[in-house]
Amino acid sequence: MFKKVLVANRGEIAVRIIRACRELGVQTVAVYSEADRQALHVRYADEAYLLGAAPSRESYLRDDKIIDIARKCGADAIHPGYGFLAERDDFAQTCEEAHISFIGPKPSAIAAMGDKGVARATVTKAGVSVVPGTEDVGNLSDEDLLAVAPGIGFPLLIKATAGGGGKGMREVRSLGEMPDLIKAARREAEASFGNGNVYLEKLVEGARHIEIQILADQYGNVIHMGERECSLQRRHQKLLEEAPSPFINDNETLRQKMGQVAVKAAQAVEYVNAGTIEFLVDKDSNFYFLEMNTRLQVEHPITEMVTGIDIVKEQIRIARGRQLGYTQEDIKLNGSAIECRINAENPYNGFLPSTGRIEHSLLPTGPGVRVDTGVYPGFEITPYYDPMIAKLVVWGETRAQAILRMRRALAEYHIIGVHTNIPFHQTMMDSHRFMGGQYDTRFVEERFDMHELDANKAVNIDVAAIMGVLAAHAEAQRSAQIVRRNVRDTSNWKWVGRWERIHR
Amino acid sequence: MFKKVLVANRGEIAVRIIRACRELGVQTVAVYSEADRQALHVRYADEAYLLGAAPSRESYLRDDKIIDIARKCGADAIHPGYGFLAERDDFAQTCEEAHISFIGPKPSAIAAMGDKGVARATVTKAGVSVVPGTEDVGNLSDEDLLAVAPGIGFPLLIKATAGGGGKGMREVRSLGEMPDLIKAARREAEASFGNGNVYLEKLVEGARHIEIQILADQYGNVIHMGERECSLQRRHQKLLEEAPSPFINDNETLRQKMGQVAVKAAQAVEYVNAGTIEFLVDKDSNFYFLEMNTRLQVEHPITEMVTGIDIVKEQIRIARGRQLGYTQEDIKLNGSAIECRINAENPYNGFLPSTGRIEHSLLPTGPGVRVDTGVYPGFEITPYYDPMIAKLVVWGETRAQAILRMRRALAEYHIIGVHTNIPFHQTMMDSHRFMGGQYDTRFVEERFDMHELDANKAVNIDVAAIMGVLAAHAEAQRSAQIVRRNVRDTSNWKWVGRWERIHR
Amino acid sequence: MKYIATIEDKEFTVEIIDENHITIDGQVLDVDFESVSGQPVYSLILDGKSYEAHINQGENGLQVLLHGQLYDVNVEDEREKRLRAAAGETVAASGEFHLKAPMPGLVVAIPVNEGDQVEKGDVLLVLESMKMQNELKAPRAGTIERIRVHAGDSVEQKQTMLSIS
Amino acid sequence: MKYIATIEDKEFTVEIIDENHITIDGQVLDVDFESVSGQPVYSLILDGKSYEAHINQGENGLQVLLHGQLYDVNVEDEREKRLRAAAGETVAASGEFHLKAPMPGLVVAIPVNEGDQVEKGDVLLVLESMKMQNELKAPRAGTIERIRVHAGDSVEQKQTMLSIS
Repeated sequence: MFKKVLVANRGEIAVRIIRACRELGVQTVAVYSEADRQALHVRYADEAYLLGAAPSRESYLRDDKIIDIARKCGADAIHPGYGFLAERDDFAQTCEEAHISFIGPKPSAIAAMGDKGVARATVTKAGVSVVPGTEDVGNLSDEDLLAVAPGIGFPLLIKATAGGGGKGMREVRSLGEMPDLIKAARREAEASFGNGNVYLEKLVEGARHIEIQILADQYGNVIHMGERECSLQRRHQKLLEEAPSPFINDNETLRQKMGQVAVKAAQAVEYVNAGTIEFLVDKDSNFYFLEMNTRLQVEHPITEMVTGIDIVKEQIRIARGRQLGYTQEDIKLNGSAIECRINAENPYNGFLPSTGRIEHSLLPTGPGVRVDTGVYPGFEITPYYDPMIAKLVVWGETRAQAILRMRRALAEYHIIGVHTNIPFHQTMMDSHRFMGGQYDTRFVEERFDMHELDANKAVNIDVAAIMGVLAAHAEAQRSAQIVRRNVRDTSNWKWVGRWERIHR
Repeated sequence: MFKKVLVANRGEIAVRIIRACRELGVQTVAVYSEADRQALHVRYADEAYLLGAAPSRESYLRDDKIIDIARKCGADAIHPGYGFLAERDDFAQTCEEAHISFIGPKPSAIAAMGDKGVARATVTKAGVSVVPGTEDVGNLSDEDLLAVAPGIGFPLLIKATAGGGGKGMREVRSLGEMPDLIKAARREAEASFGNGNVYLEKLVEGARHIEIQILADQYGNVIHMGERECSLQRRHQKLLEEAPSPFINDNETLRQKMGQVAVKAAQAVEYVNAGTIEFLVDKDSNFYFLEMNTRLQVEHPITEMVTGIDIVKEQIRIARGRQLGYTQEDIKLNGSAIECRINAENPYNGFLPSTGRIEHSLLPTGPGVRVDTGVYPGFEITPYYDPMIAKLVVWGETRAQAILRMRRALAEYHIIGVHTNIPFHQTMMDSHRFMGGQYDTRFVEERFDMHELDANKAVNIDVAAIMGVLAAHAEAQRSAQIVRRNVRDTSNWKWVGRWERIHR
Repeated sequence: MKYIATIEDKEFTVEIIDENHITIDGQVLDVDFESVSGQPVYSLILDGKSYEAHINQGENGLQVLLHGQLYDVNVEDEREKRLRAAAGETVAASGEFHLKAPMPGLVVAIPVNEGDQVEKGDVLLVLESMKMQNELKAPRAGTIERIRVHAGDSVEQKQTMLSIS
Repeated sequence: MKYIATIEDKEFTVEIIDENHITIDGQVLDVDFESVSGQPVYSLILDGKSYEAHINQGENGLQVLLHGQLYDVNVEDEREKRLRAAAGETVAASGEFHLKAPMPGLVVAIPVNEGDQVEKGDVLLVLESMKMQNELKAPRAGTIERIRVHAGDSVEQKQTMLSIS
């Protein structure tokens, strides 16, 4: 096994990887920006080295510094997590040249799948269907894009070739609005990936976004681990994922067919390590290759929960040159898992990101609940990074059980100091369409809003009024009390009184 | 299903039961003492009613008040948890008479197994071996006990007939010390259970304490769910449990034999609901019935983790009159689970209980980790109740994986404000005897101490010295700073500086 | 002590009788209300029902987040209410609106110019933060009065970026 | 600033050079030391190695809980050390020992009487707390001087219950 793994990432995923290493008896090295000195990944790692200032370009994207640190501290492998350097073939290449194992696919596979145009061409050649769009590879000019668009037909999507996570993506309904949208997409792509290239893709309406997790070792063994349903998105950012998909459900034929196509796509680029093939699935169960994510996905835990397989540990073993620990026959889906991405954003104010210090938090725990997070009370949420601060994952014997468990976990989860989208997830868990599994990729933006359940709101409106009054009254009392006498702890007027009575 | 369940308990187990109810869509009612107004079970329940003052006798043992509350609020069932009223046949009887389902066995089964003497007689009749001891039922006088002792032979144990959890238990090495020990045992039994009756039992040396979880429905179906290894005890209090037992390990024949005997013992009292048969197992794999716990056990989660079955939900279903959801063939042990009981006590000072306010805590999370707890930052640990504040449970594909995972979870677990026995568990996880599964019920007290691993201590002694100096220095700087200028937050001198630099 | 709580257009009259009793619209209820952990988390036991909410001071009164629902609660005591009534409800849809940065970030674009007429919902400014571009929109129609920042500027939280009159 | 840290019988000389450098027994090391969450939890990065400890003021200096091991660290600066040396190490195994309640509880039994001779390890008092009976033992030999409580008394944390001279 490796002796020492450097984790080239931050936040919950860095913590996740450090945990896997710990549990394999492997030493861990964290790297961090000035804003992350107190981050959990720094606290949990065996070693930690400063990269630079808070902005990613000066820290987590500094591949040169990271390689340098890995060399100096004697790390024999680097895990890139997701985002940052995870899908940079040049970085994987540099690792290889420095004789440091890159825990992920070969540079050639990243390159082939990283440029969405090349990826589409490659898998098409392997006989996999793709969504209609610009097949051309590389840098299309604005004029090219405008010329090609009517042929694909509207609505369509402008997508960043280097993209992912909805960044640099714009939806176009007509040719007229297209020039401005191309500009916006390029600007965002440039800012996010340092590459402003974009391409076009037909927008399949009423589509579901379903992805297949695969694992491949260096000996040509490739298995698929079932699907994840990722249709619940906002601005092309996933918000909530489940495994298995309620759309595929017990259509084992479709599942296996998609799995086999995913394996074929991976084999087309001689893929090694963990990867994900994203498909669009239309109402008639036709499915189209969207893209391959040549890395660990944010939502990998739900697959872990239904298969019982630790994907990150398996990644490390594969990178070490081990054979896959499982065959296709070992993969049995057991029960149902849901992941809610907990973002620091205000669902009542246009989902604007929220920064600040986490003053207090109470994690949901107990049976079937897993929280992956990189934050804790006292930690400062800065504006430099992704707003995702935690992933709340539950498992249940059935989908219904998982939904009920997620409801109770969301109700238990308290985060004070920043706004979070927990109320969004609570509203979603109460939505009849979600419960029925009746949703597609447009659901969140077009047919769901936070006020949908105003009927629910009416139930407790008087309680809300009472709590408002009592809080205002307590505050007034408190102010008065401070004036009257010097109280030790005024945050809790009644409790103090009761506690004193008990101790009399 | 029930509409409303009253949970007649506090702490982590009340929270555990409320969670199960939530996930079944059942309303929950909490009861609480004055010290527990802010306890999690009160916060998480749908309804909450005050019982009385902090001491248990004035609150959680007030069966009359509890029944009264259940009646008034329309609860159709009561879950007693463990401890308090869980093994009081009269309470179960009162529930029955009030037409409130008692989520547990019938009063007759509690009575038969609750008096240890009767229990021994009953199972002996059913052909189950018991540890040699006083077969007599009921109230033995001090004189009787002293007369009978030499026949059993020393060492022996004085145990409370109404007992459990090591309370009212004393070990006797000679007749001379016996009178005082009987007095102490009776005093403790009286205080804990309101019943000072005791009995004697031969102390099997080098023994392991292994128990079998059973489930039984109202239709005569009884299944066993494998064993739990509970030999790691201090003063007859379990500290750490694992499933499966490293002693039984892959001796499937022994496991099934013990399971069948456990089922037989349960059937002997027409047992219904979840229960546990405790056995002493000697070095030659002979096993003796010790007692039956006619309730949910503290350590039930490890069985849940290796079987995938939610025991509390199953309890509720059984009480509702449902058939068992599983047959014996469904019970497959998968992987390995360990539970560490996290107690508010100081392992460096004779394990003295520690009270105070929890100022801060950081829970271990991530794959395969479950924390069941009733406390949170800001909660006050009072001297009125059991010092167990949390259960840290992990699952691993193998026992070795589970140990590695427990190590990382313990290292992640921070509790500030009270002392905890986390360092004890960390030392245990590093102990070679534990890793080898080489331990018996005397291990903790006789062959383990916190200084066993002083070699480990030497590794970081210079780091400890440096941290001590830096903390003292920071404190000195801080004091000086407060004098010099009025700083907003002096708790974090360097961080403040850096944060300001970042924001320039 | 009598208070009037307003949520949207509903009014509730809540009277604090003593530490453990209130009336709401005349009906007497048992209450036990406590803040938890010294945080803006509140536990209420109301006639035996247990509720928990986060309560924060919002711009329009208190924000009560209860069971995944957010309520804007405006609380006034009788005196305040009388004073306001006497002043003739002069809560004007007042003069200027100042667009403040909801978080620290980088101004990416300002698609409006001083003097422009804007409609409610028009994009006023694009702010990049947390790797996302956030479009800040006009809450009402008006004229762009003064733009205080430029594309490329870093802004602090709550910094006023432009105004609408 | 130079400090001397003592753990059991080992002495370490630690000099603070600046915010990011120290020497220990002459060797220079990079340090980055911070308290976390305003709690007595400290994160140290020492020449790239990351450590975390709970540090509390104990009765005999600082208690450093690091990787599941507890270290009693006595820290003195040079001046203190010189003063103590000058005073001739008068850390006497001083007069009385006062048995204080380590937690609130109920005195169950006091198996000694005033004037009794006790040995180290003898049980002085049984205190019930958290449903357990805790035997409090003599830390050294001596004579029971004064018993201030009776069986059945409730005691507060740190209340002196009896003394040994």
